[in-house]
Amino acid sequence: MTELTISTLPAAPLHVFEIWSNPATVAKRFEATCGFALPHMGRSDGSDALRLIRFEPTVWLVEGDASALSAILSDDGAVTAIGGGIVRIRLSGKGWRTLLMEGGVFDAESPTFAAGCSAATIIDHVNVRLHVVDETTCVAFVPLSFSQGLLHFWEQAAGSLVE
Amino acid sequence: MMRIPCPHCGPRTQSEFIYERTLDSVVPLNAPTEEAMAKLFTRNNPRGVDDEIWRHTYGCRAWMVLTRHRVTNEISGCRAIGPEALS
Amino acid sequence: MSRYSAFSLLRGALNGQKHWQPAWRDPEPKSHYDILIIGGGGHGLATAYYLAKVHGLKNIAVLEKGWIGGGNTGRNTTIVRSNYRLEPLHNLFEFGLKLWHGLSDELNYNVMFSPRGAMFLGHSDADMVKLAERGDAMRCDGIDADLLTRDQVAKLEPLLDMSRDARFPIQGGLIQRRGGTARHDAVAWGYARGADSLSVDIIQKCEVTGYVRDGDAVVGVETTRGRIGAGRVGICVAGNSGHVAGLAGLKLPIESQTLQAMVTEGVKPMINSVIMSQSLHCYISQSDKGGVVFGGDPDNWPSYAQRGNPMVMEGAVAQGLALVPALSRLRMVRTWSGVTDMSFDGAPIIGETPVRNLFLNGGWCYGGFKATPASGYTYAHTLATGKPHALNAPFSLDRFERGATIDETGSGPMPNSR
Amino acid sequence: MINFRFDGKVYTAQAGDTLAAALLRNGIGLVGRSFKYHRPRGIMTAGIEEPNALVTVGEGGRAEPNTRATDVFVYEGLVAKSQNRWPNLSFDVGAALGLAAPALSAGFYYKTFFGSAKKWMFYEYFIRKAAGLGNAPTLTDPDRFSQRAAFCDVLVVGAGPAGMQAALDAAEGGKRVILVEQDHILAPSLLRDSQEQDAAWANATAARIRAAGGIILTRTTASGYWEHDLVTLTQRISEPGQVPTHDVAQRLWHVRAGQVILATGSIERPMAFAHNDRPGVMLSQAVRTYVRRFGVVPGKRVVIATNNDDAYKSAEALKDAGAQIAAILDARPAPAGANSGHRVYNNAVPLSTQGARHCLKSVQALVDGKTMDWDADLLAVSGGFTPVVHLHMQAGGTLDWNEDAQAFIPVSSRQNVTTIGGAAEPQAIFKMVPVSSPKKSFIDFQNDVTLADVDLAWAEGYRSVEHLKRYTTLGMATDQGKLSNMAALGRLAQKQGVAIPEAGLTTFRPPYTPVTMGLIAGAGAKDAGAHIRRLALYELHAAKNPIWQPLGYWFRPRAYPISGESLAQAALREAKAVRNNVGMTDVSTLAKFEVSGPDAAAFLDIICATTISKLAVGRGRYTFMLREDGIVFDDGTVWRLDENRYLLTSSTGGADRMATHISYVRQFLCPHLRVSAVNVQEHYAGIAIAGPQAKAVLTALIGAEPPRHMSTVPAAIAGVPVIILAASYSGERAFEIYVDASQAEAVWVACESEVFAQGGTLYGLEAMEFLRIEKGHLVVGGEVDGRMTPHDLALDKMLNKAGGYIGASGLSRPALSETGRRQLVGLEAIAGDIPEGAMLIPSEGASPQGHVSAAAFRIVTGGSVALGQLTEGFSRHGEILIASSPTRGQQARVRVVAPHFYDAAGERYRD
Repeated sequence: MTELTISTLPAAPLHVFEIWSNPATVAKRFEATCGFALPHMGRSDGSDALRLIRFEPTVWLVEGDASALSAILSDDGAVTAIGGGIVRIRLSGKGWRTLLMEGGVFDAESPTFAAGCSAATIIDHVNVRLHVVDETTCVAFVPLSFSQGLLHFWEQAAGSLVE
Repeated sequence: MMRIPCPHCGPRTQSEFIYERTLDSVVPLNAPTEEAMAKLFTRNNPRGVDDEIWRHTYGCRAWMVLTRHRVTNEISGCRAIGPEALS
Repeated sequence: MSRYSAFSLLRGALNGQKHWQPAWRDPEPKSHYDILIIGGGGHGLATAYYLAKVHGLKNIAVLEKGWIGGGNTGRNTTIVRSNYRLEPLHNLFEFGLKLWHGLSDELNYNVMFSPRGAMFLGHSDADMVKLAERGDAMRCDGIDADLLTRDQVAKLEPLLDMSRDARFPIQGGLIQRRGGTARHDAVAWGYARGADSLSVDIIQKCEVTGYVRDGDAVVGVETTRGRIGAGRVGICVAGNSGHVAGLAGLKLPIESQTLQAMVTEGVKPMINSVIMSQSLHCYISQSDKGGVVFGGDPDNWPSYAQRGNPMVMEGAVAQGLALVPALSRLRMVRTWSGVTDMSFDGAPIIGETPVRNLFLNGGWCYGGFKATPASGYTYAHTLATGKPHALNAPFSLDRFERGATIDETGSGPMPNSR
Repeated sequence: MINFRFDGKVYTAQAGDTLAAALLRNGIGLVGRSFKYHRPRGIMTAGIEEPNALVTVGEGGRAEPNTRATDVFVYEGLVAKSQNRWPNLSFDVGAALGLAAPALSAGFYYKTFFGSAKKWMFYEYFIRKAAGLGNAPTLTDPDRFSQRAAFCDVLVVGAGPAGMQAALDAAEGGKRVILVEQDHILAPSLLRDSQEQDAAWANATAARIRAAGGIILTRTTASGYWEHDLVTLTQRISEPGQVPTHDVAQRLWHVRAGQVILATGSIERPMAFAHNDRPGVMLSQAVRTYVRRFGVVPGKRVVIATNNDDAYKSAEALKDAGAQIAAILDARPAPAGANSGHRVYNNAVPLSTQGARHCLKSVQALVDGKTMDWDADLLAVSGGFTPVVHLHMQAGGTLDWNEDAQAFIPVSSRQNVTTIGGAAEPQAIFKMVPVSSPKKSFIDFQNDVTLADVDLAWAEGYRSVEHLKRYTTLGMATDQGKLSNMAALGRLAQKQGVAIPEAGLTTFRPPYTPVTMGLIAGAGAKDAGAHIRRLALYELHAAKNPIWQPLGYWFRPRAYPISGESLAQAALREAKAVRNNVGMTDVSTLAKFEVSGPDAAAFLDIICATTISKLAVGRGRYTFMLREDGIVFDDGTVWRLDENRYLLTSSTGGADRMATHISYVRQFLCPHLRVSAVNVQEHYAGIAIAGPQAKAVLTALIGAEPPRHMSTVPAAIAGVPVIILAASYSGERAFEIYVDASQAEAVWVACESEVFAQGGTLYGLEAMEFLRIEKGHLVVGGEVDGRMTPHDLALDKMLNKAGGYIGASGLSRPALSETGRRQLVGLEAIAGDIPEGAMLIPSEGASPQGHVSAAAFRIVTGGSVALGQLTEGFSRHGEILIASSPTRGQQARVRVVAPHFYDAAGERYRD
């Protein structure tokens, strides 16, 4: 059986950092304040204290302490809390890429989908956002209302991955 | 299932996208009623190429204009639109 | 036209089936017809038949770009019913259902109309109220509709999943006992043979490529087999409405989408009626050859491709299996697609267009087959008299900008939100 | 040895046998009955094109009808049953139909069975009983089916020598490769014919492909070629009827390939002659496969009929196995087959066969114009080879005509697919024209279609190839014309007087071979793919085991019956509690959007049809939204939380639609606005507390003065930050508490204890309906049915006078303000209870002028009341109508009134 563990992470604050105007100046202000650049599309950056993962062209998902971000945006964007509606499920072990192909449509087995990459897709009718933490670990951000169902789907699929 | 070249995410399977309407049927906010209703209620519906608005709803949530042939499904263009097209 | 009967078959048994004549001629197009119908599907052929039979007109032609019955007529899931909620729709379809009940004898061609019952399942109290409302609207307009209890549904279709903890538990149903199925090819061939016997010219492999104008009026068409003059031209091409009307510079409230259907390998009888659902979008019935016929939602993006898409098909089959789990080990033997002319309120368009002498019959979405006789009859009246019949008057082309739309599902102008 | 059962008897098979090989090994020639005339049918081929040997394999919910015996590998305990015969295979009553065959020509059923539709259903009953082959299982399927995506640079279909070599080159060229093979071994043709490569080569090549990272899937069929090089593969993880090891019976692969290489070979053609459907007539390559691969010799005294060289290899194989070759009938003139060492007859074509007790006895042929006759128990025929072009054609490919091979070969395609091997270069053959009597010369063995049927279709005008197919049902059986299409096309071309390529070709449709329905449905079979959405506070509700009610994909508590109450009793108790004291309910599923930015107010003035921009901070307002055609499609509330931050709520049922609408409007209609609209439907859980004591309860909870009606304040409950919105749906003084869903449990528990302390209760959707109907509040999907304008719903006075909102121009369409529209009314019962959904008719038998959209009763004083739609309803207050429900046999006389039955002036909201 391909080695794989599926675990639900505890709830944690999650925000969206959205820019609607002057992206370049906001990017400069951000880098000056936080010490790393706003990640490109499909990438993530930062540390456990503050990590930004980009799933959309003008919106970054923020893990950690987002209190400094509103000032950086001022009138060019907005920070909004969304953590209550999202469950983070961690997939670790060598089999996570194969598991994500089950009921999926996104090429999670592609070598280009490596550590630091992010992608949003649909798995078993559920809109999930994936973030590759390292070569053997991927975190899925799943809508709360669908999370029990998807967890069950993954646990069942994990049983017959090897065939 | 088509493979749509999302300008932000690269080629992705069509199940992540949802079709909205054709580009020429966008009803501008304060358009005169006659023009607004003509755009809302009529389509060229060609048996060939048209510019269509799709959204990468289950991906990067961005909107895009797809130039697609409705018989062969050949996609000759897919461009992001609006301020969302940031670097 | 040699009459069909059991006796004619016996005569054939004795003479090695030598005495049969062609069911329809294959004439060269004449230079002018009083009325030209573009489109040789069920609706076009029915229109020609009623023009000749009811209105006694002799100089009629049907132009078909491919082979008759090759479009949606040959691609639908063969369901016949009139159980719509809104009055103009159920009155039009009921008129058609009455014609269906006598059609085989009328055409002397067995269209195998089988009133085995068309049933909507209800999966909650809310569903049952919606079904009762639909049934009450029909009954008040003299159309048969009966609520079924859980046990009556289970008796009619023993293979339905009646378990209480099913994802969509079955609470009851609404049945139209006079609804059912018919053999789609036979409808096109029956009307073609009938029309041909009343001297209608059915011209296949003849595609319309443009119109002949005299001022603002249409006086004929250009085709792949030459120019043909006409007093009135009736477009009747369903999924190709946008294209054919476009040749006259018209933009229609129609967008074409693919609608997939599929059939399983033939098995002994297992589905007795037509199974539909108030909450799920799938249609299940079993053909006389034993194949279980399946349909679901259209693909909700524009297409003329007449090709399927696994994503949408898999969704329709999942819904079917949730209702009838016994289908699981049957095998799909073939899947195909029609091009549905989705109108912007879900109702058809049968009437004149802004171009003089040019008329339109289209916008049937995924409900055209059941309307074939009613569509033919009312369009014949409209083409013969220049004015709509009472039944198709509400279905005018200009209703959209006037604001008199007929929206059965209330989902508004976007065709892909149906 | 492996034990299996066929029609109740136990037989043994060897490892690797197909069921067909095992049946032949045990001397079983008769395996089925044809569809129309129930003629006896034997095994004809060794592959997926088998039209005759269809059996039901497996038991209970796992039984698979119409399974090809040639496409199932025997496993211990396999159970197979023959089909379509009563009482048994050798004596089938249905065979009597054969006697009536002369009258039952193609399409006979269109020419008879007239009379009423009811009469047709009488005939149809018997026709349906005779039709169909196997029976569907009635028990539930115990297994699961998995679906998996895959991406590769090169997908190779067919692991023959050509396919394996192509896969090897690609894999060792650094490409991501997938190689699929229908058989359970690789390069099965090597066992039939000794070729340059051998089994050792195949195993070594497979090992090299895997070493280079390539994936090899056996028992896997490429069943469909869709758009943009997407190919669906059906993988048999367990054989039909077999208990799977990990309870997954099959897997459906969705493969997106950079390039597809088809190495699918070709299918041998039968020949058309009288009684060519008799058991004992087989295809030449199939015979060779049974002899060489399975060591089974299907006949002792063999006649071979061919129009090409390939069949001579079968003669060799049979001779080596000890069978006697009575004659080789070679359609080609001498010197074809001259030094083969067998008795060869040139210019020889089979005419007919004789048989007894369902076995072949003798073969008649026309040799140089003379008829000759041989005793034989096996007739092996080779009428040529048809390249497998199905996937190429599904991919939108084009074909060319190869005159030497008398076959269509693939040319080009708009998708990235190429064909190699036997499918691209079929062997040359001699063109034959059937000479036998058309009446008994079968071309579709399963649907019993003869050459005479093709001639009849032509005579009756069904001349396009599509008409021919549908009129005769040729090629519409489970083998989809794999053995019949070319014979039919040849006959049609002969009738049209044109070459075969001009006769036309029917459309190649998925799937290549039939696909299990359960596999197509995948995990969705259990819940129709409609996954239930669970409430954040699900556990707390479940503990009280409420009656659940579906609402879209959510399930929400409908009522919390206690001590044996019925739904109605519980709902009434709950509703009375709200009217007289205090009640609490879960409103988490409402759609919610956090709209922020300097232009947030301007944006909301576009989305909502009421004026938003004049809203002061801390204030809220009811609003509704129009589609672009002016029709009301949703309603909700707007709250100004901060200078540039608003909370917009709308209906649960319309949540996804609203999210798309908001994003579309922002992106296309006002892209310049500095605003963000974030979907926070699931971020906030929502708890509503309503009733005369609601204010007291809330004061205790937040330790401060609760906001006045239609105001909002931030606060904290049980130490958790919350937003309090003073809104009322029930008509009582009420508050909605929004809290981060991950912290909602503590807040719910605190609220619950305070409400219970006050003697209040929980209430569900049913009670909520009673409360809101009495107040005349609208419901999306009820009164807001997608057909009503603001004026029809008496909401037009709230419209933003400045215009500029979505739907403003749509509203100006003339018919929307003509007389005769349906308008919102209240209905009061004079006698009887008003049935929900009933039609409103002025008198018995009249046509409906409206309907009841929602019915309930006055909670405190009783009496049936309802909301509804009525033509010109505003001007008909006081009229008496009948609310009629013929389907439920109920009706009530009602009076038309204003749609407010409780506290019309709204005093109870204010303190």
